[in-house]
Amino acid sequence: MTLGKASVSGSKRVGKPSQGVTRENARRAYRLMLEARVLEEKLAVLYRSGKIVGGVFLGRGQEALSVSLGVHLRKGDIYAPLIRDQAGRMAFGDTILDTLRTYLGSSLGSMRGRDGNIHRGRPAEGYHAMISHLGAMVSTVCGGLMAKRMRGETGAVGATCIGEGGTSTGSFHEGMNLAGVEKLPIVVVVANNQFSYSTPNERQFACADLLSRAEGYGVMGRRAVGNDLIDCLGVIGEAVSSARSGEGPQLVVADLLRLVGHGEHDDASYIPEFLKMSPLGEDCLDLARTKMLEIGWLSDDEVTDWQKIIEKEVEENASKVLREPAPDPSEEDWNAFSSLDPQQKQHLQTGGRQ
Amino acid sequence: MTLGKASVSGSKRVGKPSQGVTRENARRAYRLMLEARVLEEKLAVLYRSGKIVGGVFLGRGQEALSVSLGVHLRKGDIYAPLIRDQAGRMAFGDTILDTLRTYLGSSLGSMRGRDGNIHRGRPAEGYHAMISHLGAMVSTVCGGLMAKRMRGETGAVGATCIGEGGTSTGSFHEGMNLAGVEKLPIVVVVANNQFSYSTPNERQFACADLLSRAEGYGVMGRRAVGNDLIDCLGVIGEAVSSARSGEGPQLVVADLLRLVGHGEHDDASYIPEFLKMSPLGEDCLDLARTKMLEIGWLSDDEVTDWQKIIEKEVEENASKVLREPAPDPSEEDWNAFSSLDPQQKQHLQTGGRQ
Amino acid sequence: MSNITYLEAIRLAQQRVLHEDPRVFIYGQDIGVFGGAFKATKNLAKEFPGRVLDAPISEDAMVGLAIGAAVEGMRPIIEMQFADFSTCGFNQIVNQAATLHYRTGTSCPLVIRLPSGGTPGGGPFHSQSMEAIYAHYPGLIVMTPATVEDAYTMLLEAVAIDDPVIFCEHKFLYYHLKADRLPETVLPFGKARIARQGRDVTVVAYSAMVHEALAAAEELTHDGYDIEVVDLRTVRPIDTDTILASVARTGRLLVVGEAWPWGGVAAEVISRVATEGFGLLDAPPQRLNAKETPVPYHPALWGTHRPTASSVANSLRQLLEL
Amino acid sequence: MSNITYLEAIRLAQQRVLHEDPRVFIYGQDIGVFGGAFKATKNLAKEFPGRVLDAPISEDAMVGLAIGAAVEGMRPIIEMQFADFSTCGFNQIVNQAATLHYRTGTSCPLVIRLPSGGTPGGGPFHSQSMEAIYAHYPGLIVMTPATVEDAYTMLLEAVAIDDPVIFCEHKFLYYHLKADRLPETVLPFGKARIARQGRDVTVVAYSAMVHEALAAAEELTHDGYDIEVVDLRTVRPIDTDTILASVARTGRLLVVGEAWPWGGVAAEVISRVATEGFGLLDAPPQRLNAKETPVPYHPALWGTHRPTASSVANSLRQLLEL
Ligand SMILES: Cc1ncc(C[n+]2csc(CCOP(=O)(O)OP(=O)(O)O)c2C)c(N)n1
Ligand SMILES: Cc1ncc(C[n+]2csc(CCOP(=O)(O)OP(=O)(O)O)c2C)c(N)n1
Ligand SMILES: [Mg+2]
Ligand SMILES: [Mg+2]
Repeated sequence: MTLGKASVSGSKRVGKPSQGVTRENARRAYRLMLEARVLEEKLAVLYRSGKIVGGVFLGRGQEALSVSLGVHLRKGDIYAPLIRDQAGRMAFGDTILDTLRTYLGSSLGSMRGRDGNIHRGRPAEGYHAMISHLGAMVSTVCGGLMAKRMRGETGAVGATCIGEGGTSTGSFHEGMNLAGVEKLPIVVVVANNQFSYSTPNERQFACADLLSRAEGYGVMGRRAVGNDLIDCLGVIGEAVSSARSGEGPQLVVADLLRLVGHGEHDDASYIPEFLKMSPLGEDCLDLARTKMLEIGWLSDDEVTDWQKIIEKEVEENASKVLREPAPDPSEEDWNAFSSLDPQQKQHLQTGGRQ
Repeated sequence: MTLGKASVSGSKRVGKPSQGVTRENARRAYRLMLEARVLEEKLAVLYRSGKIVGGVFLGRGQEALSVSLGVHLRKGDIYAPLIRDQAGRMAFGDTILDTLRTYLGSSLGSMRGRDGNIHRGRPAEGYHAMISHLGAMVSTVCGGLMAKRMRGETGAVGATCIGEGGTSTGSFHEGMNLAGVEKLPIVVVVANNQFSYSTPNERQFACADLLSRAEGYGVMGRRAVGNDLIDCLGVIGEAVSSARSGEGPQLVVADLLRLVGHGEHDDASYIPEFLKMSPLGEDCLDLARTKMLEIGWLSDDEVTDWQKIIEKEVEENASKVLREPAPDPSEEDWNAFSSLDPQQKQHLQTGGRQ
Repeated sequence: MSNITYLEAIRLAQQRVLHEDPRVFIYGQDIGVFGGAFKATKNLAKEFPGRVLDAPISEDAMVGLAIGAAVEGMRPIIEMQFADFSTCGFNQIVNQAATLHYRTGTSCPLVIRLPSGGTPGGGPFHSQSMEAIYAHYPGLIVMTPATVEDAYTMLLEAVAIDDPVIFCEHKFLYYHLKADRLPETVLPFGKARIARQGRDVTVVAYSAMVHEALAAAEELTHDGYDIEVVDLRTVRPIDTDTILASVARTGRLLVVGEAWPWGGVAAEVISRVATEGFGLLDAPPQRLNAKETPVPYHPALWGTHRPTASSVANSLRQLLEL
Repeated sequence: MSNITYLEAIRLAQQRVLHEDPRVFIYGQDIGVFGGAFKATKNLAKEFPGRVLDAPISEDAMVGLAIGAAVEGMRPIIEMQFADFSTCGFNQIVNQAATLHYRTGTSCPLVIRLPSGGTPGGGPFHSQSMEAIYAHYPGLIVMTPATVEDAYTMLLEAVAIDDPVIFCEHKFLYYHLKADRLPETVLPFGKARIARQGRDVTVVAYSAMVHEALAAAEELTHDGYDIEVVDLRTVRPIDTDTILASVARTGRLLVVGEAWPWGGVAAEVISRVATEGFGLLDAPPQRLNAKETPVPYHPALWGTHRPTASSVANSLRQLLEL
């Protein structure tokens, strides 16, 4: 077992086991991974049965990496998860209920049917709701951290995830560079799952190692084994505490594989068999369970119990949400503006007078 | 004297004197630098006397770096110079006449008064006309190279320059990354003159060395001494021949100082004295002359002669252009479209019917 | 051939230009072996090796690349994965592609394909209609085909034109529309089409809204009205002559657009008719657009956000009473 | 105080909000010690340490940063060095800032200052007027002050508003306009101003074009005409009521905009008046806009490209004959 086996490029090299990994942490993380997995399986079923429209985008195979960022964050931090972060979201306080509500468009969900699926958050609580345009959330998190700094609030970090494909966007670059210039306590985790949609890495970037970009941004870089929960917890734990203690932006790059299509409409047939059979293709949930059973942090019975409890919770929430009201177009406040008084709002509508 | 003293990051390290530097090359380069310098001094005068409106943006102090790229290019190559590349432009075939015409808005210039100053080029001849938005030309050059590759044309390279400030743009990043992915024969020269307009490097990027970005793009990186003509000729010569011989994209980073304001309206008082007094602040023309006199590649008389000839040529061209017709608004083809027939063109105008 | 979808027409047009014109290549995310998010390039990478290429997620660089290639004489087609992501290539489109010919005299023949418009569950970032944004810029041609036939012929035309063309293809029409065969003859470039003849009101529409307008017109036959529907086909240029001739016959005008109202196609059309055909109007011209919020995710909200046959019919009834 | 320029009014407004509201900070290229490309933040970095910050050349990240800070309760002001460069931050503006409140219920109070419009020798990339592009998007407020007084009070207002505001300040007015003192009272948000009363034609204008319209109106007094000039002040929202009331008095409408015509402010205003005030018009409404090319560099071309007092006067004469 490699506790906190972090390969650090840049100024610092860390060898000792990380404080980021504790029995509690790991157990909590594992349970959240299970929760995400079971919930996402339900989402897939709801999609296939036509209850969810548009699309369903799952994080299967990426739960260990995702959750490891989430569990190291706390209230007051800022978190902008991306596509494959169901597990991290749950760790940051998102719920089975609100996930289902958002996917199903319930008017009681945080997005009230206005936005859906992974475009979900509660920005006022530090939980940013991603826009689709990849890379855009890096600088948004930076802005939140600037605000905290200006108000003299210390100790908070900001965090976001992105796929390796998203690193090709100008937005990602500008955000990373700005984070470096402003020396912000941000942790950016790159989930290199070898494909962006169907596009393999050789059509996405030409560097041997995405981690080599850390130096160019003047930020600390760390590598994690993307499907190894204990490694991820350790490495990301260090990154988060580095950021928290004022050492500036942190980039974590982790290799892994998504064990599912880009969305549920996609059979991912472009992922070659040999990759699936490689260590990258090992399911992080299986890996984590085996390891944690081995060191006695988990028992088989517990896993079975948790699985049952979670399945029940997911089913109950799903049937509840399926009965919840859809948003009513005639009740909808068809107005994009904020706190202007109603007369001003009326005034703002182009066609509202017709 | 350091012939071809190139510090190469990445896979290759080159120690031997470069073929890029020859007596002929260096003499041609020096003369072009002088031409650029004298011409730009005239532009400044024309600006101060109100003959040029808008702005004048000079490359004083950056001629060595700029010209070194230009002289290594040949017909059939693609070149997208940026703000401070008067010298490189002349090397690529731009003329004193067309520079003056463009700055003065003559209807006989290549831009016909429609665009001005540094926004000058003849794209059909491989000489791209920069748009102001920094970073944008990297991918445009890539596109030209893709076209050549698809047509089976080999041996051509593409080249562009950018300031260190421009490397913060998303556009630069996307262009560099794409160049890496497509393994294009492009040479990108970063002129790190320590300031972007008034902004010092510590507010522009956080890395210790911009050259460290080469690895992240999977491209070869080289460093040049930005105000040392012989060094620049050597290093850029190598970069260009690497690109030409199929070794993929090349990044050259050179430190230097601009010895003038961002534009002629700017007194550059934000550049601290100590920097001006440092080796960075040495005038590349002086340095080149001293070195070349030393090794006998140039004589004092020649320099005096050239200076005189150039001054005369610049003056003659200036008085000629000052008498040339301004564009006539009533003759102007107020139409942004290309080769559509006149009736279609008319058709395309929103307000043309009024 | 039979049962050719709007999507397949786009694929076939691309196949044809790749076949006939060695200057054509296609660049876009996932368009290679995968055939594109919507399969508009299915099998083309195999049929035309090296000419249908997967791009990195770099819309700005994709457009920049197309510009550079166009300058060198190629005819690139850029596929944006969704129209909404073209905002990330916006600068290159409006400041480099659109200005190149006027500034330098060199033309910039490229096509940017924008899978546009709303679908159920698409939400704010996979549903946008950006034609008005691009049409604002001199130097850009903006096409908005509404039929399988036009999807095919106009894409051929787009590739043939020496200027940058923004090709707004509607995702909702991809599978919904079918045709038996592809056309041999084509309306001239920039010409609008009378999609339905009528004498009581002129409805001007484009893209998916043509079909909502046609359905509304059908509905109004039950009320005894005879509605004319004009399909703009291209929104820059706009074929003002055809619109004016129609309004001259009907005296009444409703313009329908799926995009937001402020400065949209509807505003532009009404402005032209009011300016140039004021005397032809028997009643105030009207417009019907999307509601003024981001495009909502839930199908129930989305169905109200965009104009539909029934809201077009309502607008028509109101207009007929003015 | 005396001889306060439009530019100085902007500086003073920023000074005031920095002073009064700890949530305000300014982020933009060269705005720190240097005081900005146009000196709109001169001395502010010194007076408010850590709150007036030089940004890297990263428009996308600058806007993203502002959004994140706004979500956290701050009131950021972003200075674009020129409006033209905001295209590089376009995606964050229209897809993140503009949608945030509708999507999430969290407001996004930020101000993006766009030094806009043409000046002699500015050329295609330092002259653009982008108000119509931003106004197309629900969720953005777009201000276009035409006077020193408005530059001051509207910027205060922009900072106070809970929504993203695109503040289009006109570079040509920076030094040209002067006022003796700054106003104490303000027109309500979104209200247009009758800049000149008249009975023969209503000219609707905004930003620099208000002054061309006023000069044209003055010129037409020699022909015995009495021209009313309405200054829109904000272009989203548009104060349709004030426009309609004016047209009700004059019966004739000319709308003048410095931007391109297709889908511009003029198109939007004419569309509203035709739709809602058709019966008030005694003649076809008209518009006058920039010519449909990039903004040319040479002053002679530029002077013809944009509407001027004399071309406005010409349009007025034509309109008076209709
Ligand atoms: C700017 C932008 N362009 C295109 C897309 C469409 N798109 C959505 S996900 C995706 C692939 C993302 O790949 P990656 O970043 O590696 O994340 P992964 O899906 O592998 O987790 C693409 C191209 C987008 N969301 N944003
Ligand atoms: C995208 C973009 N934003 C802002 C500007 C305005 N601008 C013009 S030059 C300049 C500074 C450029 O600095 P650098 O790239 O270092 O080049 P240098 O002027 O030092 O040669 C800026 C900010 C621009 N041209 N493009
Ligand atoms: Mg990926
Ligand atoms: Mg610089």
